[in-house]
Amino acid sequence: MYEIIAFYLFSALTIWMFLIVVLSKNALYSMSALAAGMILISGFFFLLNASFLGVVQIIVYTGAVMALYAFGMMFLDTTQDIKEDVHSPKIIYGLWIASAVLVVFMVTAPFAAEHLALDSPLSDPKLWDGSNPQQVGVVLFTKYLIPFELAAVMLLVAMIAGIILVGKKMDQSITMASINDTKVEEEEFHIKEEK
Amino acid sequence: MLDPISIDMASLNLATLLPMSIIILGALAIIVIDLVVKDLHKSFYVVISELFILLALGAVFGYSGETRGFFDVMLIDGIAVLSEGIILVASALFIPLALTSKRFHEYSYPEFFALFLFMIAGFQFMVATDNLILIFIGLETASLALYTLIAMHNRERSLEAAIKYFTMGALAAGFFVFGAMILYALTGSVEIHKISEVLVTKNFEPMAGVLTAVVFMLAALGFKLSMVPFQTWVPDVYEGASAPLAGYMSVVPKIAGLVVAMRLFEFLVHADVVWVQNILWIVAVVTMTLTNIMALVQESVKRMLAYSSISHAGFVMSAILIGTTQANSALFLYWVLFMFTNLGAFTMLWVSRHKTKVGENKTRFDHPYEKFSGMVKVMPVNALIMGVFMLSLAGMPPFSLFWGKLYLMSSAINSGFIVLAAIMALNSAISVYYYLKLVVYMFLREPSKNSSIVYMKGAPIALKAIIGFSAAATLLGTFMVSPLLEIITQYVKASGF
Amino acid sequence: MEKYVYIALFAPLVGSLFAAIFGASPKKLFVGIVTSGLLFVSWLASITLLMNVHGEHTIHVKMMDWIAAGGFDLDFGFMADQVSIIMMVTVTTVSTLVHVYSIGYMDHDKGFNRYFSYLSAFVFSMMILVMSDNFLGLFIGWEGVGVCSWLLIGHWYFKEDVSTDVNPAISPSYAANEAFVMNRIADLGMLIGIFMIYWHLGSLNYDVVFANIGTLSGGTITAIGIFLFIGAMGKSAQFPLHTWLANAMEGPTPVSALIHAATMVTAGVYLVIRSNEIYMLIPNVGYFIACLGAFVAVFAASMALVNMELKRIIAYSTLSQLGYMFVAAGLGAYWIALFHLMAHAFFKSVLFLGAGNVMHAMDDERYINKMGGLGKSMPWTMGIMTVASTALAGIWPLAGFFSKDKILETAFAEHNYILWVMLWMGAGMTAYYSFRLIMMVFFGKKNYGAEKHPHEAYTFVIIAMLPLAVLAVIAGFFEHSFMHYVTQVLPEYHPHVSTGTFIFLLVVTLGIALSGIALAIIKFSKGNFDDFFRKIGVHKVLSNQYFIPQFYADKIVKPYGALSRLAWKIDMKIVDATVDMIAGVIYKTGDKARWMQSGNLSNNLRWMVFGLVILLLLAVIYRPGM
Amino acid sequence: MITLTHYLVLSAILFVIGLVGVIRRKNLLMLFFSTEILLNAVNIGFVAIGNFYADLTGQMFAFFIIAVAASEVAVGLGLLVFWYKKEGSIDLDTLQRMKG
Amino acid sequence: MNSLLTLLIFFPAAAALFGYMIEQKNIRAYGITITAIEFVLSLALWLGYDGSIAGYQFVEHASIVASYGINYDLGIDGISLFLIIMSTFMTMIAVIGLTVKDNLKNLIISVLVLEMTMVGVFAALDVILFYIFWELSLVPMLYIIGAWGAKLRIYAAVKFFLYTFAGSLVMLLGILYAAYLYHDSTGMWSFSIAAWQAFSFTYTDQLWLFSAFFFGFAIKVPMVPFHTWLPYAHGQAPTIGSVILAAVLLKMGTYGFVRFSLPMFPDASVYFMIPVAIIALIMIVYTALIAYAQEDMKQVIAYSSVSHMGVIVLGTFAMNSEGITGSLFLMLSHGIVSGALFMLVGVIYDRRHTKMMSEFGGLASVMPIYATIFAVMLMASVGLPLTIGFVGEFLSLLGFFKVSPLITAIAGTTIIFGAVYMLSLYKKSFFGPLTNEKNANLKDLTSQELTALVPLVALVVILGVYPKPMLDPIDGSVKTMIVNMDKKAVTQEAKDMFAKANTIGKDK
Repeated sequence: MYEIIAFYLFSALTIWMFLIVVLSKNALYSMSALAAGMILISGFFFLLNASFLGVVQIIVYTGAVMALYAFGMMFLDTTQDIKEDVHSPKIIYGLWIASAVLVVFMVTAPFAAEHLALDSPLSDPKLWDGSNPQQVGVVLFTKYLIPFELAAVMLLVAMIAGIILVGKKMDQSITMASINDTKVEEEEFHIKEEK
Repeated sequence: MLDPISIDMASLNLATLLPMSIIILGALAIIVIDLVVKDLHKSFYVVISELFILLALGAVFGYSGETRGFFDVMLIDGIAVLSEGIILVASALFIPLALTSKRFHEYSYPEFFALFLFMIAGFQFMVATDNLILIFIGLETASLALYTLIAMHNRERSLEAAIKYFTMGALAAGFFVFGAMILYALTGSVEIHKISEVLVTKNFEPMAGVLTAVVFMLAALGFKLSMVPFQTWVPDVYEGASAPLAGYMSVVPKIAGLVVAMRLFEFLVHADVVWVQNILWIVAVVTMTLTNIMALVQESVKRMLAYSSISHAGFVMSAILIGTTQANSALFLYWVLFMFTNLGAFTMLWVSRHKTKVGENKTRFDHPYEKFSGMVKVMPVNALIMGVFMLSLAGMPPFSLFWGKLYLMSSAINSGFIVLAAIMALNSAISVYYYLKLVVYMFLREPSKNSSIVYMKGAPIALKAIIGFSAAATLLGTFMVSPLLEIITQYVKASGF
Repeated sequence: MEKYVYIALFAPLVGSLFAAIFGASPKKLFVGIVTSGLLFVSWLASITLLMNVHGEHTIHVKMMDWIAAGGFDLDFGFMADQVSIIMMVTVTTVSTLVHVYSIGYMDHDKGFNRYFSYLSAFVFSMMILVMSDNFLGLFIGWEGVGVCSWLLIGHWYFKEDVSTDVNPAISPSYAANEAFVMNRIADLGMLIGIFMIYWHLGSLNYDVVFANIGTLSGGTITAIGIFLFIGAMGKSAQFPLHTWLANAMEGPTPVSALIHAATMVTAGVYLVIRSNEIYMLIPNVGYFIACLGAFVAVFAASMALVNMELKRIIAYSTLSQLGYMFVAAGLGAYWIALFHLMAHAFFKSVLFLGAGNVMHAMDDERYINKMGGLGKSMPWTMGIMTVASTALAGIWPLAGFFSKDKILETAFAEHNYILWVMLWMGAGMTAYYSFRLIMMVFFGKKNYGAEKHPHEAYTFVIIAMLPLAVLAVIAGFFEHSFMHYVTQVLPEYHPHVSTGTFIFLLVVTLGIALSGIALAIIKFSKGNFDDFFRKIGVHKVLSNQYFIPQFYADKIVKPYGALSRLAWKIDMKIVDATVDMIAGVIYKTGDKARWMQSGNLSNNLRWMVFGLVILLLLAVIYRPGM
Repeated sequence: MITLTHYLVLSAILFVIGLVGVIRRKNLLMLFFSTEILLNAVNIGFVAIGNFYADLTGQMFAFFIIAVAASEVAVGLGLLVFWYKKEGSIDLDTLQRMKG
Repeated sequence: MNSLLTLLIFFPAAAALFGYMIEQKNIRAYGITITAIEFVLSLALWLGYDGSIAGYQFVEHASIVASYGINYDLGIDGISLFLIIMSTFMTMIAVIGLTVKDNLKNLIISVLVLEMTMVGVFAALDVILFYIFWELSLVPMLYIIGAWGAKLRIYAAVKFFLYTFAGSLVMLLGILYAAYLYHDSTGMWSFSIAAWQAFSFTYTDQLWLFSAFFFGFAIKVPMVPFHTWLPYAHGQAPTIGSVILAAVLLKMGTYGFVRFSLPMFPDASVYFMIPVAIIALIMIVYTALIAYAQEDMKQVIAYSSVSHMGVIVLGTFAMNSEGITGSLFLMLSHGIVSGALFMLVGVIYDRRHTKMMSEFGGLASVMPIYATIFAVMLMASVGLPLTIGFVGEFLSLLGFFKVSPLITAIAGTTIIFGAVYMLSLYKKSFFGPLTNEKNANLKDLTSQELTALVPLVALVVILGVYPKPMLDPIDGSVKTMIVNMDKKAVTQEAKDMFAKANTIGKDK
């Protein structure tokens, strides 16, 4: 029973929050709304007894991501409000059609649900004792080890990217230099030829 | 307390991981070296990464039949090998271009090479698995690296390109995962071979769900493969990126995407889900035609090449639709030949980079047609090579790409897609015009006086070597075709496509 | 004997090539002499053949193979049977003399050597025409003489075009082209005839064709006959393809004498005579030929009545005489046709040559009303021309009498009285206009200024003319030997008329001829008779050649030009424009399609979502096979 | 009783909201927010399905999606800041040097 | 000497490569030498050719794409033999007569490359190989027209390229489809011409394939309404370009008909016989009209060659060896004659830098030799007996007369219209008084021009008088071809038509 209430409550709130994120003019509002939405979503995870994921959600999103955004926003003056008047109604239509069609399709999901393969094998039965984090751990470090490692690489890439892009060295461009003042390059040629 | 899990290493079949791990190792090595030793000359990094790539290439061709590894996450089958081969060769051709005397911002970073290698690894994972999760992560790794590489060129343009690419990429990622979710919902699995099994047993019910999944996947891969209407980023990104990187992008990410598309869609095509066939037909045709026509009106050679590469992608997309062994081999044959020609063409652009811009709207383009006018008088050899590339792209026999076209069209005809073949022919007829436009500028116009052109000047030997290599490959394509076709067909057959 | 055939055939060619060597260089007298000499050789050879060929053993030589493809196999073959020998003799005789004459006539001409080269080339082609043993060989000669006449008419190519009222034949070059094109039209007919012969009989050699022609259906034979005759109409300038002949008078006078009087124009007649086996099987076509001939005889003569141009008058008379020949040939009296052909060749050519002298003397004055009273200054020419005219008028005992009289007799004997009446009137007209010419040129008062000093031509020129004049006188007496000779190959023919009728015809014919002469002499000895025609109002029609040239100019030449310009416009404005339009459309589409690439990121994102939506919609709506 | 369908519908709705954001946002930062929404919407779906099948793959996928989201944020913000330093604006309409 | 054909094809190409090393001022001599050697080689081909053998000779074989049946097959028969010789000969003549000064090296080199492709097209016995050379021939031509042409040269060049390229792509479709059909029934891939000629396609397939090939060939020939690239190409091209274009490139199209359309698709050929003949008629009459309306000498000749190609096409579709042999001979003669005419126009263009007839008049009196040679070529072009022009024209018309007298009669008007436009051209520019004083002291043909032109004149006469040595080998191959066509024809109509077209006298 409480499950139902929780679901509808969470859904309503999440949708509301995300609507704020999408619609509000003020970047601060929408960011805080986003944060709230994230936390609510983690609520769903707990409902779906994916406690580990719920925790991760809270930590990663509301911790890391939001912090990042906050820092980002400190760089940019968010006071400059960008007018988002949709100067062409066709966008609106496209938008509504899009959502409409999508929902329609999801409503076909129930009859999809009936055909869902209930007999499809579980990933590994012997994993079914122990708590969710344990199970996750086991699966993560056996079957999904490769993706996990790759994800690590990905995060490394992201880190490097972040560092490079925001780093000082990017401020004046060597590429442009070579395009604009021919002298630099000419010299370089001469050096080369001497060598 | 749960009992320890014991898995014997043999079953993991770690060999499947070898090429990727070599590449990643190389990347890490570069980073570490950079940490330890400051300001090494870029040539050092170039050589290092080149070597690692070649190592990986060697590792790839230890192929023996279809092997799965690591709890069936890894899948090394023929097309995986082929595509990895293409990816690595293209990269091997690309990297030495960093040895230019021209100053490029990105090459001043050791990280550039690290990121580049990571990107390769990402693509390799993408093609070497049929697990949607791994595909997704591989794709993201590669893309994130690629965005950065583009941005590191560090001009307003390249930054703009990176942002556009990134944002649309994020949306595409959304599509991809949503599609994956639906597939998961329908089949309870994220491994394509399982998915196909389940769907076939359930005889694709509920069709609506399957189609929705296909739609989202198509949208996501369509972005990677620059299918209309998901192609809008391509010209801008290519223009923003440095010329060789653009050439690289026109080859490598696409082959990765193509492989994924093959894995995802062909079982649908084979189970003749008519809808998918028709949609693919439409998408392929529209892509190759529309962008072809847009390419006609470009003033910048670089943008023209961008559009043309989209059109080529549409061309090979039809191979997936046809789905016969011949078609799939044609796809790879086409792409191998395309790789040489297109990389060559873009590199030529870059070799002939200007100081002072020429043409009507001077500020807009780096590579307007005017820049090439009368090139044959200034640098006959360059003009000749560029001309060969253009004619090859146009599908003029006997240059390499003609054979790709020939084989692809014939595969279309052999499986009854006469109309499709006719449209292909029509498109190559149209495309000739814009390729010819450049030839006309190079050979038939008088040189423009004022422009101080520094064509090959100071181009390092490596660069010349690469151009020479791709030129040779393009010129003598005729003799490559037969062996290539042997290998490719064998691999494709082996992996059951 | 073969060698004589080759000599007769190739001597002129040698001469022509020899002259051609000096083609570009200034006048060389020996060129003229050499060519004439070679023609004389050719003449000798012809005579030898004439002496030696009797009865069955005609000479037949195969030189070399020419075209062989599929079933078609043809070689250069030449034959010297009676008919072709007669033609050879005639041709060589006239042309030898004309060559000699030309040496004098072209004395001051820049293109002297060129001229002789052409002239000999013409003779060569003519010889091929008459000696070939198959239709295609004949066609070679046929076209060859056409080209040579084109070259010779256009000999004075540098004259500029003038309007038709100054000179009806706009300019030599124009006349040349007209002649060539008109002949081409006819040649097409002949080609088709040849095609039909080949595809029905599998060969083009005379003997094969004539041997098997009987096996074909009547319709086919008729068609063949008609098409061949169309060819003949062109060469022999029969109505309606006659206009070129009068304009061909733009060429040098000896050319007119040789080509447009004696030889080339009679090729048509020769063709009909040669293929008599065909025409005998189709009498109604023959009858048509006869009718056309008779019509042309009168039609041409009537134009000659009032014309003022010296050479045109003679040209028209040539036309009408050709008409006579066709009547004979059409009625099956082939040997008579041939006989008239020969006789006509002699007197008509000499007549032309005389005219040449006159014009030369009057420094190229062409209108007879600007002459008069030349008799005193050039007696010889007057004498010769008078004789020739008498012969033309058909007065006993000159050549014209025998030949023409036979034709009238034939017409009567065949009970074609209308034809006979026409020919009879024709005879009268002929007599009248010939002597009108004589009178206006040689008698009466001078109509020219004092600046002109007419003088007699060179002696050797006159000497060159004399043999022809003599022949014109005596040729008639060989009638019987001639008949015996040629009827060895040609069908015998004797007009059967009772002696009474014969006498009657004789009288009537002579009568009208004489009266015509008398009329001319009387009327023109005092003043001019042309006013009479003006009175009865036919003068305008006649002097404008029944407005036929005008008709051709307005209704054929002009529209053709207009049509071709129209075609060009179509080609550029429609056919080519369509091609360019297709390209243009594609290009424009591309330009339009660029708005998709607005370069605005959120537009791009919208495009992606849009694409997604479209696909989803398709997934909803479009459900093939379920 | 809350079935899988409810969750799917929810995730669909959230996804649509995300799309709406992507379509209408001109402020790049806020556009990134919307992309986050997209990913989260999918997360819910995955976890729900995984729960339905009693299968951990869903959770795995969701887990990795979170990782991806995080790294995307890093790169995205990097680009954003970089651009802002160059142009002093985060308005998409100023980002239109290349077109056609 | 079994590799003679390979030599013949690749010798010019190799020479072109080495050409880069030649000193600029000697390049012309180099070009002449190479083309002369090439010509002599091709003559060797003639000597080695054995007319008694039916089928292909000098056959060479090597594999290009083994798995897909694409081979390097070369070989000739009587049909292609003389086309090859003609190509090499005309190239040599054109190079001798070359008067271009600027950037001569590139020109010579591209001409040599062009020569390679031309010989290749005629020598190829593999469809793909044929297609390769066929397409490749466009490139040097594009360069020649576009770089040394007149004012509109680029437009002309691009139009020429795109038009023909588009056409041949349709042909490529046809080729692939045919290959598919062949594979379908024999179970193996082959693109060998001989194999396809032996293989009999079903009736409907033949119709499709014929149409596909027809596009490619028709645009090349060019047949109305696909001819509009030609006047531009000729009008703008430099002399050497026009000469080679008219002499050889156009012949590729008609050669294609003889080599592909007829023997591979006999039934379709019979089916399309009359439509094609009607198009040919339109070509003959319509373009002859247009030619008469031209003011530019070169355009007259350009359109006239379309008109003559009409006769060739007509003869080709006569289905009897008279017609086909005739049309093949007409290809040769038209190649020589039109080539010569274009060179002659080039001569006057070099002197006066205009081709407008209105600029001339009375040239005969200043340039007698020029006028004479022009007259000879003119007569050959209007098909005067004893010139080379007559034999082919006569035979072609003769051949088709059996099929349809009416059409032939109309087609025969070519001898009239031809005379009309050619004579009016000659009159306008050579006859009449010397009006334009610019022409007053033009110098007559130089020795160089004479060396180029006199051989042509000689050929025109010699082959006109004695065509047999060429007719025999051609006729031999054509006869065998027709027999094969009759053998593999599937429909009764076709068989009847072959019977009808080849019998003399009453039709059985």
